[in-house]
Amino acid sequence: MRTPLSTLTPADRAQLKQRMRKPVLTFLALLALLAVNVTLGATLPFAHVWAIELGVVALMAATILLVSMEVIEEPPLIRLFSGLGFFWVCIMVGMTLTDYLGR
Amino acid sequence: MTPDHAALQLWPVAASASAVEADELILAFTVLTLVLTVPVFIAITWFALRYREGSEADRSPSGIRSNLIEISWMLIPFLLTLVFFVWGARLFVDSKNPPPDAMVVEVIGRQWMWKFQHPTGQSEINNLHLPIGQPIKLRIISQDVIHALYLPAVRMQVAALPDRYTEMWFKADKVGTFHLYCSEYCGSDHSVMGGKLTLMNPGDYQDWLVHAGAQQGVVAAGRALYEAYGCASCHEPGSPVKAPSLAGLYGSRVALADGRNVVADDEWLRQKILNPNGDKLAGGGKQVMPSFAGRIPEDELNKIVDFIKAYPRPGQSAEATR
Amino acid sequence: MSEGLAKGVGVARAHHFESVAQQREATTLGIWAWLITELLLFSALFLVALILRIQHPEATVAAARHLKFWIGAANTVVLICSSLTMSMAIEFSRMGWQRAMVRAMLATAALGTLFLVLKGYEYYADWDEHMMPFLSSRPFALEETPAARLFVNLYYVATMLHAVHLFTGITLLLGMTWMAAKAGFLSRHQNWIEIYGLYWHFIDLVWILAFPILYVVNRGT
Amino acid sequence: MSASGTIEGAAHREPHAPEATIGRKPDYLHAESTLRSWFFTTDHKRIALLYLASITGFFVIGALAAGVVRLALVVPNGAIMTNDTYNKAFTIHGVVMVWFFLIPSIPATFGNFLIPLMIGAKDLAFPKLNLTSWYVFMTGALFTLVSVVLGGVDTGWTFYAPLSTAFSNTWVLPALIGVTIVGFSSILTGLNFVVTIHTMRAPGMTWFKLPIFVWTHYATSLIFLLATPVITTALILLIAERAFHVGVFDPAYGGDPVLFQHLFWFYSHPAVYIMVLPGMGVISEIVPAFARKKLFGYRFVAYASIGLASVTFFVWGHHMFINGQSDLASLVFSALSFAVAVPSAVKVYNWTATIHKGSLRLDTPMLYAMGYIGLFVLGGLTGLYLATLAINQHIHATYFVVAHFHYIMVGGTVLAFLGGLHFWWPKFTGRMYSEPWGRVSAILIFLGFNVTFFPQFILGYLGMPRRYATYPPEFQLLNVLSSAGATILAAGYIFPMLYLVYSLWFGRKAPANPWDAKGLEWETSSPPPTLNFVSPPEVPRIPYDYPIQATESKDQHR
Repeated sequence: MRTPLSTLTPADRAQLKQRMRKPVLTFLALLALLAVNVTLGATLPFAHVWAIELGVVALMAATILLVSMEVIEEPPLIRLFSGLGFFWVCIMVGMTLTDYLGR
Repeated sequence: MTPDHAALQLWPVAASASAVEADELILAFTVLTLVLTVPVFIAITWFALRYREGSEADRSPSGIRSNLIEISWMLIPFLLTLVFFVWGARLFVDSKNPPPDAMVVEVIGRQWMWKFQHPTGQSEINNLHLPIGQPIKLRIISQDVIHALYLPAVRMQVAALPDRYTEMWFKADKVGTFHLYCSEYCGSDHSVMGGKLTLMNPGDYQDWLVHAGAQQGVVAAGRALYEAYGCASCHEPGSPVKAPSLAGLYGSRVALADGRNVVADDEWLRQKILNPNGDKLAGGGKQVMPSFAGRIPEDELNKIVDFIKAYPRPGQSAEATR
Repeated sequence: MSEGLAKGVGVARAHHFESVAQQREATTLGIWAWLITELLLFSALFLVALILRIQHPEATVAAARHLKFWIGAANTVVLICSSLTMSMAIEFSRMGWQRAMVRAMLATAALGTLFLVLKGYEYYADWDEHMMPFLSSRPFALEETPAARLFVNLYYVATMLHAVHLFTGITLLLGMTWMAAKAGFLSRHQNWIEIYGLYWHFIDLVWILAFPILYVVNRGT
Repeated sequence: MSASGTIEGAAHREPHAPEATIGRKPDYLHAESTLRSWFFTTDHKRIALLYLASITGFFVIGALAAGVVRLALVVPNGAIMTNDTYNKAFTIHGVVMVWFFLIPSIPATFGNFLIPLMIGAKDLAFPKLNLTSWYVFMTGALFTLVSVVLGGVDTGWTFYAPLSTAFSNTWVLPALIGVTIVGFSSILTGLNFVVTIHTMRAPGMTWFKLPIFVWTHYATSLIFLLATPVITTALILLIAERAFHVGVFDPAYGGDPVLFQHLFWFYSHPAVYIMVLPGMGVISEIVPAFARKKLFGYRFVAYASIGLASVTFFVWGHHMFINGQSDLASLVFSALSFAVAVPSAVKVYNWTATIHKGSLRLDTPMLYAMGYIGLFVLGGLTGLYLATLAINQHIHATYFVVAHFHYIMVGGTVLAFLGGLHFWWPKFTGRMYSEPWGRVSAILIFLGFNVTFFPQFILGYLGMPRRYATYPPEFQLLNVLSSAGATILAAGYIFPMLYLVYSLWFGRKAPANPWDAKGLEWETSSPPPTLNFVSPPEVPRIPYDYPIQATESKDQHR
């Protein structure tokens, strides 16, 4: 319909800026977090660096879920479902580890 | 439940103190089961008769607060059964902690045979002889798939895993012959992967180690191997493949396809098992036997040859090889 | 979600729903239910990776250090970019800017394809360096640590499963772009874009998890 | 289609079709009658019948395999068939019965048909997805049948590595692929149910007005969603293992075969509740209807369904006590397994309390329901024997296990399936079945079942391992008894197949509510119209609004 930027009215520009703010900020945050992880992975500065790396991953995953996938704006039911899978992964991993860490 | 008596028994023989404890546990649990189920069965039947449509019965509300009932029938059976968790767990923990002085028997499972090696070096196939009155620890491993060694007389079974050792221990207190099974499904001949567990007085066990275990056992072990490696399924009379019978083969002259005549001695039998395609037999039969090179360890090959040596000609008594 | 929609943008009600709101709620819940299954599907593989690390720490580290760390990192950047373009497509769809939306969708598909191309190159480089232990005819570079084979093979199963999801996603996206370019699409099927966007973001999320689990955390001892 | 045209067409083809009433739209069975209208239908009721026909076919295949197994075990020495034939027979029996009958049995047929009716919706949320899931099911079934036709599989339905990956010489791959594909069908069905129950309820149909049947199907669907993907992964790894020697389950490369068992049972234990929960739903509908009494403890029964579906994810390790998992894991899994007793007891005692002071009619569905309660109690409690560590060491992998899970699967699920089939048969088909024949076969099945499987408890405690083609001769008597029971059971299965099919053409026409039962599915005609209700149904004040109501605390009436 009306894509070339030059043809946009000031109102359109304002709307575009307002609408694109969140995706772009999310994008930058994800890139920054990835940069941290890649740096840590490439340099291996200290032992047990994996704990920090997994923490960063958790942040990235939370960003995508809550912001990109807009879980934060969804009704409670959807929020419940978005968390349900992760909870069940914890059950699976936790109960399996009772075997592997107990051997 | 001795294999010698084919009659059905109503309760399996318990050959150890822990087996008796397991029996007590299951009997007590059965009492609880009856306590919990019989009222339900009676109630359903009684209600079905009493409250049939059209029957004169008091159907006025009983006025019982249902939350109380609900919570009581949620919790009471649960707590009662938890007693059995604790009881079972205690016996389980005992069964996982062998005393340090236990006699160690090595157990190797393989499709489809068990090999048992006694601490003094003697080994036997499928059958296991053990002394009573002494803790015995079985160290179990598998060479191929997952098996499980199951000794019903001591109420125990443990998986034989291919990648690591598992253990089972018990202290038998009853002399007799009992079943020994594989209880983890392991392929074609799963159901014949087993034999007899013979529990003996310590003196008899020592005797057995010296005499039967070392001497007569070789031929019996060879026969077990002959069956376990599948030789029997083709070479026994009446098998569908109609492979040449091995009865009386040892020491006889064998006509070969190239016109030669050889004596079936130890070395020739060994070579023929390892490389069946060599020395084709006369008579035009098709050679279908697979090579066993690399599949049979040397000591077991010797036992099979020993067995073939002792395999009688048709007409002779077969007792010698049993 | 339905808030902030421009005029003329919306959803046509299917016959068995009572209202558009019900239909939207059902489709959103439906895709989330599907994403739960996707999460568990991949998590089981991640669990296997964890068990391998516990059982064979040295071999797993050796295998992980042999993976193409920088290609994996580059691919993560590519997918984060595609997440951005997908988010933009969703916003454009809500604004009713159909052409911009179609372009953002095409960009997303292009980035997804770039990921697959890079992945293909990575597989080629792995092959070249004898890092394909499942090929029985080809010797394995880490033959001296046999258990490394397990982790490397698990890497192939996990990345191929992810690639299949991405490939399916690109195919669906292109099909939907073709339909979305037609007039009137946004007034009937705007929620398709939202639903699809959730799927795409989630496939990104799976990679965001897979990259560190396969390439990064196992580098350290 | 033109409505009048199809009615005439249907009448020409099928002389016994119900006459079209003037002004009334044709029901879903007669709305269209082309093959195309069946194989491309999106009507949940027609898809349910597609499933019903397919799973009946698989039940027959599985039952024939069971017959082969029972035949072989008449003699102890394996003289009737080779060990390999026996192994293939029990594997086919297990694979077909578990994945192609039990798991889809009640959800994909009754659930598909009834959930929209019970909640007052026109269809499931995703009708096309529903049809897709049937095609996915049939595709998976095709692969499995190919493996059977080519020569069978001998790994057991559990597919334990490394037997299935490195040692079996049978057609394992097509069977694995088939089972993997069928998983997707389960997932799609579960997804559809979850979304439908959440979003498609009629106005006023709140959660605590839903029939327990819907609650149990909701719980089942959650298990479909949360458990099935894990076995998909496990099977994908197994396929990769067999085809490419990936190694993660292969000890030859340092892999761990026990890990496969963990992934397998993470799904397959909850799968038991996929089979059991829908049956509990069926019983919870039948019992109040034939006792003319409100279901006792409605809220507790509803919560117990969700409780069972959750607890079941914490107990899978009780299948692996002797399989080399750590002692810690065994203790934890054993303790948690006892928690399953709580929600199970809630169900059983509440059904019994519902019968108390009711006004009972012992028609066929009620006979099945009462049989179910008795057999499920026995099956459930013997499950606790197996969860007790010290007992498990003796009876693990014996016939005790076989008896236990047949009490749950056959005594539970199959009886509930047959009870539900008779209960809703008038609704499905618009015809009544023959009540005397129904009662006779219900009693035959109950007797035949017990004669078949009770001796197996004894065999198991005496120490007869399962999956044995040959066995020590002292066990022959009990095995012959069991095989004799199986023939009675088979007769009990054959009767319904005959009289139910007969009723399709010659049965009495069913009224909308032949049992005078409550629930929205009885508010519409039998069989229902294509969009289920002619006018929007009125949601009742309370669920199970039967004439007799016990005094319960107030919160349960709401």
